[in-house]
This record gives sequence, structure tokens and C-alpha cells, in this order.
Amino acid sequence: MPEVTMSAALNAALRDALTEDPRVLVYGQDIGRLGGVFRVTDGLQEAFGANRVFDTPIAEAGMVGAAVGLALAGWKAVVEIQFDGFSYPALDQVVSHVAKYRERTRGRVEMPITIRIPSFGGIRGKEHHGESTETYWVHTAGLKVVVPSTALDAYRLLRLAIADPDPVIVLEPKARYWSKEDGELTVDGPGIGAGRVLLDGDACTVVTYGAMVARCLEAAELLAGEGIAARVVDLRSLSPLDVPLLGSCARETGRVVVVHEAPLTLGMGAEITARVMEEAFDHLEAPVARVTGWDVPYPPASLEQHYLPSVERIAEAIRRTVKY
Amino acid sequence: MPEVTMSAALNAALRDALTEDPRVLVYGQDIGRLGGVFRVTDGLQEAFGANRVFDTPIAEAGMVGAAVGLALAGWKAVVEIQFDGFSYPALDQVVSHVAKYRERTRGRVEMPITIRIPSFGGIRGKEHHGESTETYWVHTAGLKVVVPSTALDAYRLLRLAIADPDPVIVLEPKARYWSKEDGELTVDGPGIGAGRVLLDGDACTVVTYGAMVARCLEAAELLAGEGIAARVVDLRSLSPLDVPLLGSCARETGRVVVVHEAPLTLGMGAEITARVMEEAFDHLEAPVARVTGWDVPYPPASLEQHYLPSVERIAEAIRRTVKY
Amino acid sequence: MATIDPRGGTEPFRLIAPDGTAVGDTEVGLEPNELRELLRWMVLARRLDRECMALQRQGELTVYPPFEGQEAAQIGSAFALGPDDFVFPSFRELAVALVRGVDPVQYMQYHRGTWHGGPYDPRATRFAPICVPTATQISHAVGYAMGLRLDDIAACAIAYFGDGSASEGDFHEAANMAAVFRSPAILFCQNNGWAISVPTTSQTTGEIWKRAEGYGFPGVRVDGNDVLAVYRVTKDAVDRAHDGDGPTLIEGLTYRVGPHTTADDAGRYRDEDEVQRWRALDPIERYRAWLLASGHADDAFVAECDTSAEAEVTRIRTDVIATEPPPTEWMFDWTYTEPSEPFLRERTEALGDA
Amino acid sequence: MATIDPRGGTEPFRLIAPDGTAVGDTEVGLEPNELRELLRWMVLARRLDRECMALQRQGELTVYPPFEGQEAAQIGSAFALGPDDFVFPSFRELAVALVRGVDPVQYMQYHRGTWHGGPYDPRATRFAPICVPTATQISHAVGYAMGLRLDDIAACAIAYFGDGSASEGDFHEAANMAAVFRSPAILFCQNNGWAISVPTTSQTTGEIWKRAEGYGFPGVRVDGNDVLAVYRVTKDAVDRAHDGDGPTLIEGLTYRVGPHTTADDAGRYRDEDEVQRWRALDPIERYRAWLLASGHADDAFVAECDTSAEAEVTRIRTDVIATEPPPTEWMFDWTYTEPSEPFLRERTEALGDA
Ligand SMILES: Cc1ncc(C[n+]2csc(CCOP(=O)(O)OP(=O)(O)O)c2C)c(N)n1
Ligand SMILES: Cc1ncc(C[n+]2csc(CCOP(=O)(O)OP(=O)(O)O)c2C)c(N)n1
Ligand SMILES: [Mg+2]
Ligand SMILES: [Mg+2]
Repeated sequence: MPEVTMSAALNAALRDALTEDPRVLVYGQDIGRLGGVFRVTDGLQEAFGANRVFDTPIAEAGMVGAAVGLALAGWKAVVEIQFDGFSYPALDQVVSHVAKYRERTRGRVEMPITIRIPSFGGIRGKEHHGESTETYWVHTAGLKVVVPSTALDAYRLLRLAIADPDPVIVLEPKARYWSKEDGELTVDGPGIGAGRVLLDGDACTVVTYGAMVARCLEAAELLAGEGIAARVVDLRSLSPLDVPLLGSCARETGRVVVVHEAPLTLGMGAEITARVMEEAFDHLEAPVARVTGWDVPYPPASLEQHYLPSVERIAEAIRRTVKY
Repeated sequence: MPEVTMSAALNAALRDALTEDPRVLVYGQDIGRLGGVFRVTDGLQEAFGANRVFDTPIAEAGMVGAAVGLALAGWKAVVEIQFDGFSYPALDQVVSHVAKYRERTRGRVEMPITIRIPSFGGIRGKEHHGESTETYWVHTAGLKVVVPSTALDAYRLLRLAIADPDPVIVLEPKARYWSKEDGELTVDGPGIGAGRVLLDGDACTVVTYGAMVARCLEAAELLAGEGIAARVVDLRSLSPLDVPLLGSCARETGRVVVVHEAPLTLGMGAEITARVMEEAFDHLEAPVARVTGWDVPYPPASLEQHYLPSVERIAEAIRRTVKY
Repeated sequence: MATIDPRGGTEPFRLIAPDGTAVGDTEVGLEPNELRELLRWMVLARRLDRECMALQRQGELTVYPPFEGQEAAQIGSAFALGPDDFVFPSFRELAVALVRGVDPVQYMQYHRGTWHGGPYDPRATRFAPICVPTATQISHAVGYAMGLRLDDIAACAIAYFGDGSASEGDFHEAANMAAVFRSPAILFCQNNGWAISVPTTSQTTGEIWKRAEGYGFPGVRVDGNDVLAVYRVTKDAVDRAHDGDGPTLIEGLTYRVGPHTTADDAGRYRDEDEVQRWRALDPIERYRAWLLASGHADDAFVAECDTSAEAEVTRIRTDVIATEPPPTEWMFDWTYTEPSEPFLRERTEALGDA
Repeated sequence: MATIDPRGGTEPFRLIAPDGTAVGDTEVGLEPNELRELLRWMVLARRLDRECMALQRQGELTVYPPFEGQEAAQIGSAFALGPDDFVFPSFRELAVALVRGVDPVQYMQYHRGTWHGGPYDPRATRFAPICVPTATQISHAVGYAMGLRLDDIAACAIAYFGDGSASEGDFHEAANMAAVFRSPAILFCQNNGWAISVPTTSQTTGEIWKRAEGYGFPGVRVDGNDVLAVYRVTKDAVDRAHDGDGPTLIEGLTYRVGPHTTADDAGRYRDEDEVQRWRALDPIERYRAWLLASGHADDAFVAECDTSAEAEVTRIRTDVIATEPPPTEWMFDWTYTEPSEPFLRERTEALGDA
């Protein structure tokens, strides 16, 4: 089995999508000759030409607005926003048009648009380079939102996103771009919306996504040593949410801990807590614990280790929840 | 006691703020000669001159960005965004600067900015004229978010917002602009962050805000006839949340129903459910019920009554929760 | 000849003076029957616009944004488009929609509140859904034009927007991208003097057509109440686009004779004499006078325009009033192509409740 | 004289040719000692810029965006500002910060990752925090300028941004608002040829300075590597602003000799010969040659510039390296003026955990 980084897997996904579907376009800032600041688009312009893989002016709203027009003309745009913190100028086009267009036209015009956003923190980035934007997209009806945590999932989810007739926001955990995984890149597997149990256990369910998945697995290992068997769930899709899986895990373990980088208030942990309560109230033996970023602007590099959920914070929350 | 509409109360709040603080500015689109599309700024330009009350070009990002510069120059801008659906172009300036500036400068530069947004549905408005944008602001650290439900509260909350050294988003329920209330307009009372119990009851706590407050009171009345005593809480402030009040009400009634217009997923109901679980898990006798708008784009006028929580839907949720 | 535009500034391109006399080469390449069509469309458009105002007063429409006074800007430009050219309107382009063959009854669902602005088939009529967030439709047009270029199709996209909308950043990003990608896009600004209550003079201190040079493509200012001049400059822009010569910015100087919408009270912010000055520049009377003088039409045709418009509008009126509110499930039927299980649960709960 | 800018287009305003010979009126109203100051600043700026590159390689800074090649554009414009004029920088204006008296050690906290871009007192130094989201600082400058006008203070605000940033809608909205409110704002675009890997020619097909006319205020293109010319056009803009004559757009043609940041690999997208062509247009050598030839400075002064820069930079280096990471509680201490109870709970939990 070949070993592949998430960045290379995403590159392969774009390459395969461009090859298989002549209507796919890839554009963004510095994604052509440079190959993207994270090299995710490395070599694509050379391989597919500047008509299908091209740089745009620095104009996020215009980039996404153009994707709407391109969709009307029968093209499938895969737009890269350079960093999470620079997705906000595009939010109006996403919320007001990309998410609403199909509804507005009673299904006559679909929006097969993919928006890739290198996301989250953990890379000692500058201000605006470590943001968790998922809440803004997940709350917006009409969008799908996926977050890969491994290279193989990154390939599969990006392929699914590009093939999806509806708009999909792909949040790529920057901190995991260089993490490696063994295996064949394939699109086979469950569709968008399916989470998965990465580690089984009956003491408590740890629900997470993105770069926090690795930390939760570490915490679970740590706790295994203490005789606590935590189940780790990688959501993979934040919209739609795998509510059935959340429900069954909550009912089976009776205890749930949610972990994410985004600030606490109205982060995914809030929705997951609510779903868990709706699905498994009578089975809950402890309140759902939220281990998240704090309700502050993403801090400078020197402080990010105190902002991001640490293995110890996660482990402690699991202990508390199991002991409750 | 004089009777006053919410629109008139807001107008009075702006008038009094402009009178008492010479550094206050009021600007937006059509707020000058026209007096605002909802007449909230009626007569202010005449009274205070075009230097302090003025129309701007149609440029939401520029309007809010200018408020940042005005703050640096010692001015307090009260910016009106014409409708909820047109606040998105300004989101980048709000999230990237208004909310972060104080942190960025270690408290040296405050952002005493108020952004007024006529909000929510229920007025048979066109597309983009019935949106509930609170989740986008409440999830953003560094902002405060208030939502008045009555004329007197509207006066008080807007005065508090303008006087606040930190940025405050004021979501004004359009559907209530012409609702009347008796009483003296005064800024006295609890500060931003305090909710209130509008109707006491021990069977169940109904947590809501904005235009849904009136519907929840109606539902409570209906249920009183059935012998169900529902307690109705008007949050008034969504950020910060009155967590202590949520906790005590949840502990005392053991049952909670949240009602809002925003879509279900990651609407305020999610955060409130999570807080209630954290504060009162051992006292909960039923899962927190969420009665909200659906996860769809805000519908056309002919369908909005099927989108907005109806008195019957609210009452039924309370019945279910009490029976649980 | 001094500018007749009360707003002054650069004299716009004009072929027919307000009194109906030709002041330029009126040979714009249209056949007599096509020249007559222009009048027929404008008459129908105005008659329908006024009917919509009435329908709103009668409670049959929720709100309506009239375009009276802008018939020449809309009809003249729409008439210059080819069948494959795609229109990206704002919310005031009903006259353009008519020319594009959009079913006015479908279109009116938006103003009736029975649906959003796109229940007709935008691809079939090459007319995008009504767009409310100002200027956001311009990048849609540019993206569509980029797609045409990639497909090597000799067609173009035209975005309509107002003088106020041109202040939005979306205008700038779209215009600059159109230039960079040499897209067959036409940016048509109907400068009707007002953005709700804000006059163009408070919206910008420059002339909108001049912005084009900064982006590196041609800009032109035209008398928006001269249907022949509007047709001519738009046709030139369409030809440039089809020939691969890139975008054009057109500023049509016209006037919103009515209120911003039926919910607006224009009396609060503008004098009636300004409106009267513009009524004297009426696009329809001007063109009718020229058409009769030129001998391309006679009184019989003019009369027939009115009667046929009357008949057509009566039919539309009847059908609009007959439009039923949509079934509740439509609220859920087009949010996603393949709805998820949690989404379907909401649908079930809602329909149970409805 | 043909343009020396490899990018071609309109010849920029220039006073000193690349070889150091005067090609215009070099009497710009500066005293000999001030003329010498310009060189001293540029020498110090370059020396510090190179030191920062070294500091980053040594792991003392997280990332650093060098401005080598842009010294004249930054020093010349900053030198033209009065004490009450306020600077709104992007993230590459360290040289401007030096002239404004911003403590470079404080400034460097941003690049060291120990704080965001504004730990110094922006009001005291009249220098706003480092701004990363491209073009968003321009409306801040315009707002500040609006405030100055309301206070009737004869000062101005200047926003610095790049050629790529000028493609953002924020540029347009701010520029148009500056015009409408006749704000004392200067929009200074350092056109350094590149936006990371995208050349200006792919960013826009027009000339950025020409956009000003569309907004109704003056635009000027200046040789950004000619410090005297930059001083002169900026001073004129400052005077206009102070006199209440409104905004000016300045496009300074210069070049980013180094990579976009230390994280960038410019070799992937541009040829070394282009860089060499620009090195031949070096702003410091050019000005030094003119200064010596003009007799306003001698070799001793030139040597002294180098030694004093060396000393200053050594001090800065030591202090930057000495900068400690901030205490954890700082993460919570400035989010709100009066933190709420739930917020304080998070703080307690975090500090317990830290
Ligand atoms: C982003 C956004 N902001 C505000 C509005 C509210 N609004 C609707 S129409 C209008 C005025 C538009 O003026 P103009 O562009 O000149 O078009 P006109 O109405 O004159 O046809 C405004 C401010 C909007 N629709 N979208
Ligand atoms: C809104 C936004 N989008 C993207 C970026 C990422 N980014 C940082 S610098 C840069 C290039 C800026 O080029 P230019 O404006 O010419 O300034 P220069 O770097 O040349 O000084 C980009 C795209 C950003 N900072 N902000
Ligand atoms: Mg207008
Ligand atoms: Mg640049």
C-alpha cells in the first residue's frame, strides 16, 4: 500500500476529478503556477492547462459569485479560498446565492460548487489563519459541509463534494496536510453525511472531526491504560450530521464528550449536544461535555496550545464524564 | 403613561443618545431624509444635521469598516443595515475587525460600535428580508448581541448598546416595530446580558426572544386554560447569554422548550440546550424541545406561516415536554 | 446642445432628441418592423407596469418596484441581445423579462409572494432569477461569460444593476474579473437618479461609465430614455463580446418616475418638479413621435399597440390573480437534491403540523 | 524617455533617474538635513528587513514578509506625513512604522507570534495595527478621515495596500465613500508587481491610478523607487487633504525583490532576470548617487548611515529575541471590557488547565 499525505490525496482528488469530468474547473488565488500555498494544486495547471486551472484576482466574493454563473453555464467550479479567515468576504455570495439558488429556481438550477477552505489552527499561523468557520456554513440551509481527518477520507470526501449536485464546503485541516496514511485512494465508501467509529469502546463516546480526531485517539489510548474504553467518532460530515450514529452511540455508551477547535458558544458541540439529548435522553448518564476552543478570537501562535483542546483536557473531560 | 411603538422607542433612543453624547453618529442607507424604511430614524437628520445623521452609499462592508476608523478617531457609530439579508456583506468587517480590534490592540483601542439590523420574518417580506442572522454574530467572540421584544426594552437595550465600549449587534424584530407598550422610556434596569421572566410558572420553562416572545405568551395563556403553568423567559441578550437564569429556571421547572425563528441546526436552541444540560442535568425530566424555523432558506410570504413557530406548534411542544 | 439630463455631466450618446427629432444616425440596422416592435414592447411594458401597481394596491401583490420611465433603457438593451445571450437582472427588469419571453405570470410570483424570483426556467429563457442583494448578480454574469468563453460560444452575458448598486464591492470585483478574463460580459447600469431616497449625486461623485477605463475596457454613457441610442450602444457591446473583445460598461441615464416600490413614499425625499422635468423626457412619447415622423409607423399602428397591450395585460392580470399559494411541502422540496434523514424528519414534522 | 518599468504603461512621475541623475525639479521643499534623513531611513529599513529575514531563519520569527525594494515607496510617503496624520498599513509596512516611531520590537511581536498586529499604542504613533485581510484597512482609513473632517482637524489618513489588494471590493467601497464624503484620505497602492505568485498583469488589465477618475478624485502614478518623487506626490496629496480638497489615489510602481514571505518560494513562479532588472532600479543606490552628486551628503555621512543602522538593528535584534511569550490569561483579558459570568468561567477553566 502506498503512503500518502492529505495534501497529496487532495491533489489526486482534484487531478482525478479534472480528468474524469471535463466540466470541472479549479481556481483560486495562487493555485496555478505556485500550486497553492499548501501545494494542494501542485502541477494541476501544467497538466490541465490555464483554462481549467487558473488564478483569479484577490476577490473572494467575485470568485464565488463567478462560480454561480459558471454553474448556470454548466461548469462545476472547485474554488479554493486561501485561508479560513479569508472566507468571510465570500459569505454573502454563499449564503445569499450558492445556498439558495436551487430553492429559488424550484430545482431547475443546481449549484454543483465545491469551496475548499484550508482551515483551523495548530500551525502557529498569523491572525486570521487559524479560524474555525464551520458554524457559519452549517447553520446555512442549502449547504453541505465536510471535514476530512485523514488522507484517504480527504480524497474520498473531496471527490464526493465535486460530484455532488449541491454546494459543498470542504474544510481541510491545515495541521493535517502533511499527515500520512496508507491505502488506496478510492471514492468507494459511504456518501456525504456518514460519520464513522474509529475506535470502539463502551464507557463514553467522543465525537469530533478534523485535526482533533488524532488528539481524541491519543486521549482514548491514554485512558485505555486507565481502564476507560472510549469510543471515538469522526463525524466527517458536519452538514448533514450523522444523527442516527450520534443517537446509537449515545444510547449505547450513555455518555458523550464533544471535541472541536471552534469557540464553545454555538460551536458544533452545541448542536451535537442537542441532537444527543433528542435522540438518547433516557439513556444519558452524564451531561454531554464540550471540550472546545474558548470564546475568544483565535490567539497568537505562542498561545494556541492553550486555546486548542489538548490531549490532557480531552482525557480529563472523558474521566469526569465517565465518573459522573 | 404614554403608549409607544417599538419603532418610536428606538427613534427616541437614538435621539437621546445623539443629544447626550456629541460623539454619537447615526448613519446607514436611507436613514436621512427618508427616516429609514421603517421610520426608526425619522426626523433625526433634521434635528441633528447631516454631519451626525447621514446616508451612505450602498456599501455595507465600507459602512462598517468606516465605523472602525471612526472609533479610532473617537466617534461612536450607530450603523443601520437596511435588512437582515443585507448584513452578510458586512460580516467580514465585523468578524475580522470589529470583534477583534480590542484584543488585537490589547485593550488600547475599543470599538464602541452599534450595528442595528431590522431582523427576522413575519412581515410577508421578499427573499432576503426575513432572515435570522443571530447565529453568525453570537458565535463570533468579541461581539455582544441583543434582541428587544418590547418597545421599552428596545429603548433601553439600544441605549445600553450605544453606551457600551464594546461592539453590540442590535437585532430589531421588524414584525414588532408597530407593537405598542405603555410606560416611561428609561435606560434604568439590568445591563446587557440579563434575561427576564415574563410569566411565571412551574410546569415548564419556555425560552425565547424577539418576535417569538409574544407567540410564546399566547401559547402559555392557551395552556394556562389547560392547567399547564408555563414560565416564559425573554432572553433579551443572546451574547452574553443569561446562563445563571437559564440554569435556575431549568432546575426549578425541570423542563425546557426553546423557541426561535432561525433554522434548527445551530440556531440558539442548540446553545441553550447545551447550557441547560450543563447547568441542570440532574434536574431535567424531559429533553429540551426546540421549536424553530426549519433548515430551509426563508420561504416566500405565502409559506412563512408554515415556517415560523406557530402558537399551536409551541403549545404542542410544551404539552409534549410536560407530559414526557 | 447642452445636456438635457438635469444631473449634468458628460453628454450621453443620443440619436433622438426629447421632441422626437433625430440628432444622430438613426440607421442602427433595424428593419421597419423591428423599429415598430420597439414601440410595441415599450407600450406593453408601461401598461403592465401600471397594472402591477394597481394589482398591488388591490392586495394581489405584496410589494412591487415600478420601472416607469425606464422603458427605453430596458427594451432598447434587451432588444439588442441575441437568443443565446444571458440576462442577469436585478429586481426592476420586468420589461427586459418580457422581451426575453419570460412568462410574466411566473415572474410575478415573486411580487405576489408565492415564490422567490426564479420559478420560470432561467436556462430556457436565458434570464436569471430576480436578484435582490444589490450588485451580487454582476459576478454571476461574469462567471457565465467566463463559461461561454471556455465553451467558445459566441454569446454574452449582460448584468443589469442600478446607480446605487454600483457602490457595492461586488460591482468592482466583477468588473475587474470580467476584464482580467476578457469575458463576454456587458455591465448595464440603469442610472435612474435614485437609490430609494438617495440621489446618485450622494452615491458617487464620479461618472459611473468612466470607471470602465480603470479596468481597461470601454465604457459608454447613453441617453437611457432614447430607445434607439440604447439599442445601438448595447448592440455594439454585444458585437464586441461575440467577437471576443471582452466586456463593456454601459451607463444609461434614465429616471425612476415612480416610487422605489409600492412601499415607498417618494414625496418624503424628492420634489415633484424633478419628476415633471423627467416626464417631459418620456421615452415612449419621444420614440412614438420619431417613429411617426420617420414614416415607419402610422396612427393605426400606434392605436393597435395600445389595444393589444390592453388585451395582453388583461390576460396576465387574470392569470396572476389566479395564482394559488404553493403547497407547504414546496418549502422542503428543493433545498437539497438528496435530502438527508434529519432533514426529512423536519419535513415530516412540518407537514404534520401544517 | 521610455518607461523604465518593465510592466510598461503610463510613464510614472519621476524626479531622479535610476542612474541618480535628476530628471525633474528636485526642489521638493526639503532641507538638506531632511534629504539626508531620507537616505538614513532607507538604509536602516533595508538593514532591519534583512535582519528580520535572518531572525526568521533562526526561528526567532514565525513568518516574515520582506519589503526589500520598496524602501523608497514606504519612506518617501511616510516622510511626507504630518504628526497628526494617521497610517493604516497592511502587513508589509515596517519601513513606514519606523518613520512613524512605532517601536520595532513591539511591531515584531506580530511576526514573532507573541501577539497580533497591534500591541503598540496605535493612537500614540498614529499607526493602526497590522492588517492582514487584504484591502479591509482602506475603509478604516476613510472612516478615520471622515472623523477628522467632522472634528474639523487639518490632518489626514493614509491607507497602504498592494496591487493585488486593489482587486477586493473593499478597495472600491472605501474609495467611493472617500469621494462622497470628501474625506482627507490618501489611498497609497504599492504596486510591487506581484500578489504572492500572481503578477499585476493577471490582477487587472487597467492601470490602478486611473481608477481615481471614476470616483471623481485625482489619481497619480509615481516611480515608487524614486524616494523624492514619492515624497513629492504624497506631500501634494497630504496638502490637498489638509486643505479640505478630499482624497487622492497614488500608485507607486515598485518591486518586491524578495519572496512574498519567508514561507514563499518565488522561484516557483518568476524568473531571476526579472528580479535582476529591478535590482538595477534599486531605490537606495539611486538616491545615494543623487544625494552625493547634489552635494547634500558626503561619503562620511553614507558610511555613518550604515554604522548607525547596524547599531540600531543589533539593539532591535537583541530585544526581539528577548521577547517572552505572553502569559496565558492575556488570551482572555481583552476580548470584552466587562467580561460576562459565562466568559469568566471559561477563563477560569482555561487557566486551571494551562
Ligand atoms: C446588499 C443590499 N443592500 C441593501 C439593499 C436594499 N435595497 C434594495 S434596492 C436599493 C436601492 C438600489 O438602488 P439602485 O441600485 O440605484 O437600483 P434602483 O432601485 O434605482 O433600480 C437598496 C438599498 C439590497 N437590496 N441589497
Ligand atoms: C481577504 C484576503 N484574501 C487573501 C489573503 C491572502 N493573501 C495575503 S497577502 C496576499 C497578496 C497580496 O498582494 P498585494 O496586495 O499586491 O500586496 P503585497 O503582498 O504584494 O505587498 C494574499 C492573497 C488575505 N490576506 N486576505
Ligand atoms: Mg437607481
Ligand atoms: Mg503586490
